[in-house]
Amino acid sequence: MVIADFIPKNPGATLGFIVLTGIAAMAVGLLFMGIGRKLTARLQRRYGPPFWQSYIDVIKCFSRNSISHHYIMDLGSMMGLAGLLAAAMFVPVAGHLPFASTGPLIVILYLMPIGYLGMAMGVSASGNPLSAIGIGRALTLMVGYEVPFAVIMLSMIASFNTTGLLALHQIQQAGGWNLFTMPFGFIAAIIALQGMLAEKPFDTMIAPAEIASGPMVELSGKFLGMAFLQHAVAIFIETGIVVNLFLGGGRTIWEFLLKQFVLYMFAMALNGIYARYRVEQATRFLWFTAGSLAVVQLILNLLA
Amino acid sequence: MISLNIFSVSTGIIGVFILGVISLAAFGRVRKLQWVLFSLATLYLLFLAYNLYGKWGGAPEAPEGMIFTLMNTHLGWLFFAFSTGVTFLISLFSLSYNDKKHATGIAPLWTILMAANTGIFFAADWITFIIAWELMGWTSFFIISHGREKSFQAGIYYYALSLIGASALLAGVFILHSITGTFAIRESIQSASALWSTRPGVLYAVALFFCTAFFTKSAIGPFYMWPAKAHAEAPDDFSAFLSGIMIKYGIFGLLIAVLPLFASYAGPAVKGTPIFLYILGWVGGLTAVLGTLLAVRENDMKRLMAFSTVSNVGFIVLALSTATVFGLAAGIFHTFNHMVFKAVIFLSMASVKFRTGERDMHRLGGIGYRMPIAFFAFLLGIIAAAGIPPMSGFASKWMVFQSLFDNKLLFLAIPAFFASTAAFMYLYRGLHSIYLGQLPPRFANIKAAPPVQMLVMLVLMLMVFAVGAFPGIVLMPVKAALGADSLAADFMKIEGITSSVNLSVVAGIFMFAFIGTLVLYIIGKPRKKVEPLDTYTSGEDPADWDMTPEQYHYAYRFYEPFEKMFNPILEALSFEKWFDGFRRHIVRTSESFGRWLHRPGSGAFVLTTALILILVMGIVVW
Amino acid sequence: MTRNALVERIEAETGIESRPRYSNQIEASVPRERIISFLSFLKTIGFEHLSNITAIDWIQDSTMEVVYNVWSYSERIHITVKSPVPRGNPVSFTCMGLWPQGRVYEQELHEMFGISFQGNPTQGPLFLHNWKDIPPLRKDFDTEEYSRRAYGYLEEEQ
Amino acid sequence: MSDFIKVSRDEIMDGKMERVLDFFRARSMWMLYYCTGCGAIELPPSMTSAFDMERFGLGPMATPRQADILLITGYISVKTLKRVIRSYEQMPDPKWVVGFGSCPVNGGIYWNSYATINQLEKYLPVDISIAGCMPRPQAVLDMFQKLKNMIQRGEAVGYKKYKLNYDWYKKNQDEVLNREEPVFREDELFSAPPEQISGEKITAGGNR
Repeated sequence: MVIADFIPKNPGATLGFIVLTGIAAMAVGLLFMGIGRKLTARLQRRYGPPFWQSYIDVIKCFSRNSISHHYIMDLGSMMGLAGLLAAAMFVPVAGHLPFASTGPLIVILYLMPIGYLGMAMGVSASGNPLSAIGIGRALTLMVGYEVPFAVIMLSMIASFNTTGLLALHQIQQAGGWNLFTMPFGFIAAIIALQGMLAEKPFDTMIAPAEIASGPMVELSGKFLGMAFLQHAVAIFIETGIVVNLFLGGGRTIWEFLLKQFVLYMFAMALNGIYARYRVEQATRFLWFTAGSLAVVQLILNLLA
Repeated sequence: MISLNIFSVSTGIIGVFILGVISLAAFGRVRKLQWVLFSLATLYLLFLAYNLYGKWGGAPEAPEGMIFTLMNTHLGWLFFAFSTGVTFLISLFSLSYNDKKHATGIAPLWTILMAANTGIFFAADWITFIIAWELMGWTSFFIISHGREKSFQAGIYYYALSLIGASALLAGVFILHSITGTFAIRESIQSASALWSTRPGVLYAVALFFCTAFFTKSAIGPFYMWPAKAHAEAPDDFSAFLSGIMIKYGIFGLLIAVLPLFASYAGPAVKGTPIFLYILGWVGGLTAVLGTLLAVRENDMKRLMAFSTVSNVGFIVLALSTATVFGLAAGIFHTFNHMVFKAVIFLSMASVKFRTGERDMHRLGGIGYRMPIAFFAFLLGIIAAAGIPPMSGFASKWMVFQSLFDNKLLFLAIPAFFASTAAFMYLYRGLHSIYLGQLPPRFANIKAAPPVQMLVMLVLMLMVFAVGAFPGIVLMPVKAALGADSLAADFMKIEGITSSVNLSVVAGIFMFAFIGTLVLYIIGKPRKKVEPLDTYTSGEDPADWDMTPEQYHYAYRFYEPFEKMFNPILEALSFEKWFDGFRRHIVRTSESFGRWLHRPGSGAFVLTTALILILVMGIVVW
Repeated sequence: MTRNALVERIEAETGIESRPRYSNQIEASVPRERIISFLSFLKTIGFEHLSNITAIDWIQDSTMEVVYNVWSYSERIHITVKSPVPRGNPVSFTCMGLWPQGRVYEQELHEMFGISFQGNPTQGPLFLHNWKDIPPLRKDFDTEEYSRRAYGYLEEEQ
Repeated sequence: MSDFIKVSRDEIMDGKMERVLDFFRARSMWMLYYCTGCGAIELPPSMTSAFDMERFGLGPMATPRQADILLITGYISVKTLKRVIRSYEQMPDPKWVVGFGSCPVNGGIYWNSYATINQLEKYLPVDISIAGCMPRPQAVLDMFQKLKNMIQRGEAVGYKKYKLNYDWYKKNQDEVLNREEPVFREDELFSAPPEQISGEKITAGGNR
């Protein structure tokens, strides 16, 4: 009986859906990346690459030989992508999920770190100090944006008494968007999202001119491709979370993707116009500005 | 009526105690034999636990005419079984760890400590509890200061705090007895809980004393700093026991004594949680944050993990402070998980120290290339400690958060989130600085860990992963021990009010995704292995600059920006100076007393006065 | 103090005749034995900045000139002190005691001209990579021939 | 002394299967350029809004591990050559070298300098070169178009030539980088008549 509910009703379809979700997450993220590059180019008065450039880049990366310093590096890269893909399985897309789950937010927030931990393990096995510095900055920044995001989740609990993204999606489909009912939380979420996506002004972990693209300094060929895919899936997950939390989740898949797209374009526009924070400045900003906004939202929700 | 049955608890305690004394007295020369005896003792206790299962409560078995009473409660049995099991694995590890070079003579004392361990978990009255507690205290003191000067300083520090705790416990117990008239643990607590309305002041005192006692033992709140000293200076294999099991005695004490008192408090409440419990929760949360911040600053790997232990204990207290069934289950679940994953972390570090003899992380590096099993043990350990699926820590941390959400203690969850996210920082630092990065040439040809150590680590890794995928393995017994049928948790699935998670599905999805990435990895073009120093250096050849791997290993002051942010705060609120002063005071008084005793004649004086006193008392009694 | 006054003062106090050259420049020629004392004297009268040290190879009369360019902020006057050293034994004295930055200039001169400065501890290679020939800035070094031999062109087309 | 193994391009070109991947390689060329010479000054204009290089999928990369193209922008001194070779050998295959400006082709205005090499082809397999001092951004983009076509047709096989003739290249590199004996013999040197120094006492540091 216990094993029975572990095995889904029709395994074939569930398996297909899981694979489909994984591929879709990567594809959507790469598409967004391409269009984002186009947008950045237009902001800089350039023509910009075609929007399918990211696909070409990833395929090219996988078509090149690669170097590795130790098998731990390979293992870490694989762990990195796997963690993000696993997290993507729990994000409800317009209420659809590859298998029966509630879209538990805490599980997603704790499945993504295994991706980052894996990537960190891989790049620090490469033995380059620059990559270790980049990972150190990334983890510091992570403490910065996880705290406001957690507070936003708490305010959701305060209002709706659930952390399931699916339930939040249904609630917003019935009532209005949370964007209008909890604006401070939304602003905090936008700031935290900028930090999650590691776009400017929070891209101190990459810093190509400073620490030679930080964690990716030793990544070549397919490892770089996996890093690209990881970033793509991260875009999908993080924008998806915010859409499910604040933008009503969307009735159809296309509406959902559109909302994700708008969020990511906004992030890229900010990325195009801002300079880079130092890591402790970024962390302070995330705590004090975004965090205080989120706490205000939490207090409001508790009083309401 | 003392039962001569070999499966009875009292036989266990006394037998193990006598065994320890014998091995201490007789086999001082043959240390291997002492360790074998210790392993046999733990094995016997494990056997005892197996036999005691199901024989709950009943008449407290008491030797004839003695006030020592023992009772086999379900909860105590659970703690006893888990601690003994983990200790058995550690003892196997110690068998191979204590070779010619690393031998320490702590085995018999540790055996006696196991007797004390049994006593603490099976005591039915406060006298037995206190005696076992004291036995635990001084044996562990002697083990921590195992004949090394530095360790001796740490041991004195630890013992000073234990003195505070023990005396506070004694005082609390006597007050409790004076108001309830019984020494039996359950009855006294129950009857005391009824007195909140009539005699609150006395209960405040009792609760304060108990909290002091158990906080000192578990390094909660202002007593956060002794693990960093004691765990770091203790023998490496004992550190695993110290950090995994001994620090949980305070948790057990909170469970049996303090929580019932606080939960029955009828005064003001925060969202239905009695005010004292709420304060306890904040103490736990702040302890978690404090331990995390201090761990991020550490450069000594054992001190770092000791502070991580402090942070985890804070989590446990946070969960217990809700005093709901879910919260208690979460706390106990996290206690057992922490036993296992902290044991595996410390044992992995012990085998690294066994091979390298280094404790400073910036002097290590790249050890994982030479000792893969130790590396993977540490990796799984920190994944669990960070509370990341699919390892065991996630299930219990998820339950901790859920217990807070369910009671709407939302502000309490903020420090918890901060601590559990910042935990990634120091855990990753340990992974990078010890096991990854550049391998120093002087460690270029160290061997992998000995097979027995590897075996123990593998078993513990398996436990960590199995509990992560199937939390029911631990959660079911906990549920049974609490008699909590309302706890909606089965073998794979845990359901809180605000959310529910099926951890087997999470683990399965992760495995499936890993297979998918493996496919991607295989279809990619082949990879070429290069030398560790062949990295991007802007075209410079490190050899031209006489760059050695040690210099090239980025490990020292790893999180300098973060430290700069928090240093002022941490300097501001440091209890350490005060406690250092306390330790010095104790040392001075005891030394002066000792000097007075050693003065010729004074000993005789003491002896005669004692004799006269006994005479007088005898006459009076007669 | 004007340029001519400086010239006179220098001659009066050291007995070394110096010629005014351009509007704000003085040129003096000092024998190798007195160069350090002369430079220290210049520093005392306000020439506190050593702009650079270079050298000239007069191959016909087989001497090399070490040229110190010193600048005075107070007088806004630039003095060029030339001290000839024989080509056969190009040895002079270091001015590190007066200007610490002289160390690098002297090291460069040692590498490029083969002039060694007594008292300067760092006389190793500075710019050239694995140099085995005579110092390249000497007049008798045929750089075109060197380039042809060392980095010659490929004969045939790959 | 190992001779250069002459192979026709068709012998070492990839098979048909690789041609599919070459399509993607040609459309996403990431370049690594150290500012070895003045040529690097022509790259910012070709990247920024006037001639937008990124629209062909070209982009600068931070490290050799990530880059496909090694740009040699301008003259190469001997010291630079060492770094360039190390960077080239750190790049994973397939990789291409671009000689940028006249100096990598034949030394340029430094043709008779004792410090800069003359012909890059002796030390690294150059796939394509641009003449000019400096080449304008139009020329740069034109070069990248030609390189793109070469890669797409699988004709840019410099890295295979390097593998094939590694010891030949290595010999040339060693001639420059680790020379054992001087280039000029003693009797070739025109030296001034040695002049006897009067034996004055030289005290270290002179008279301060």
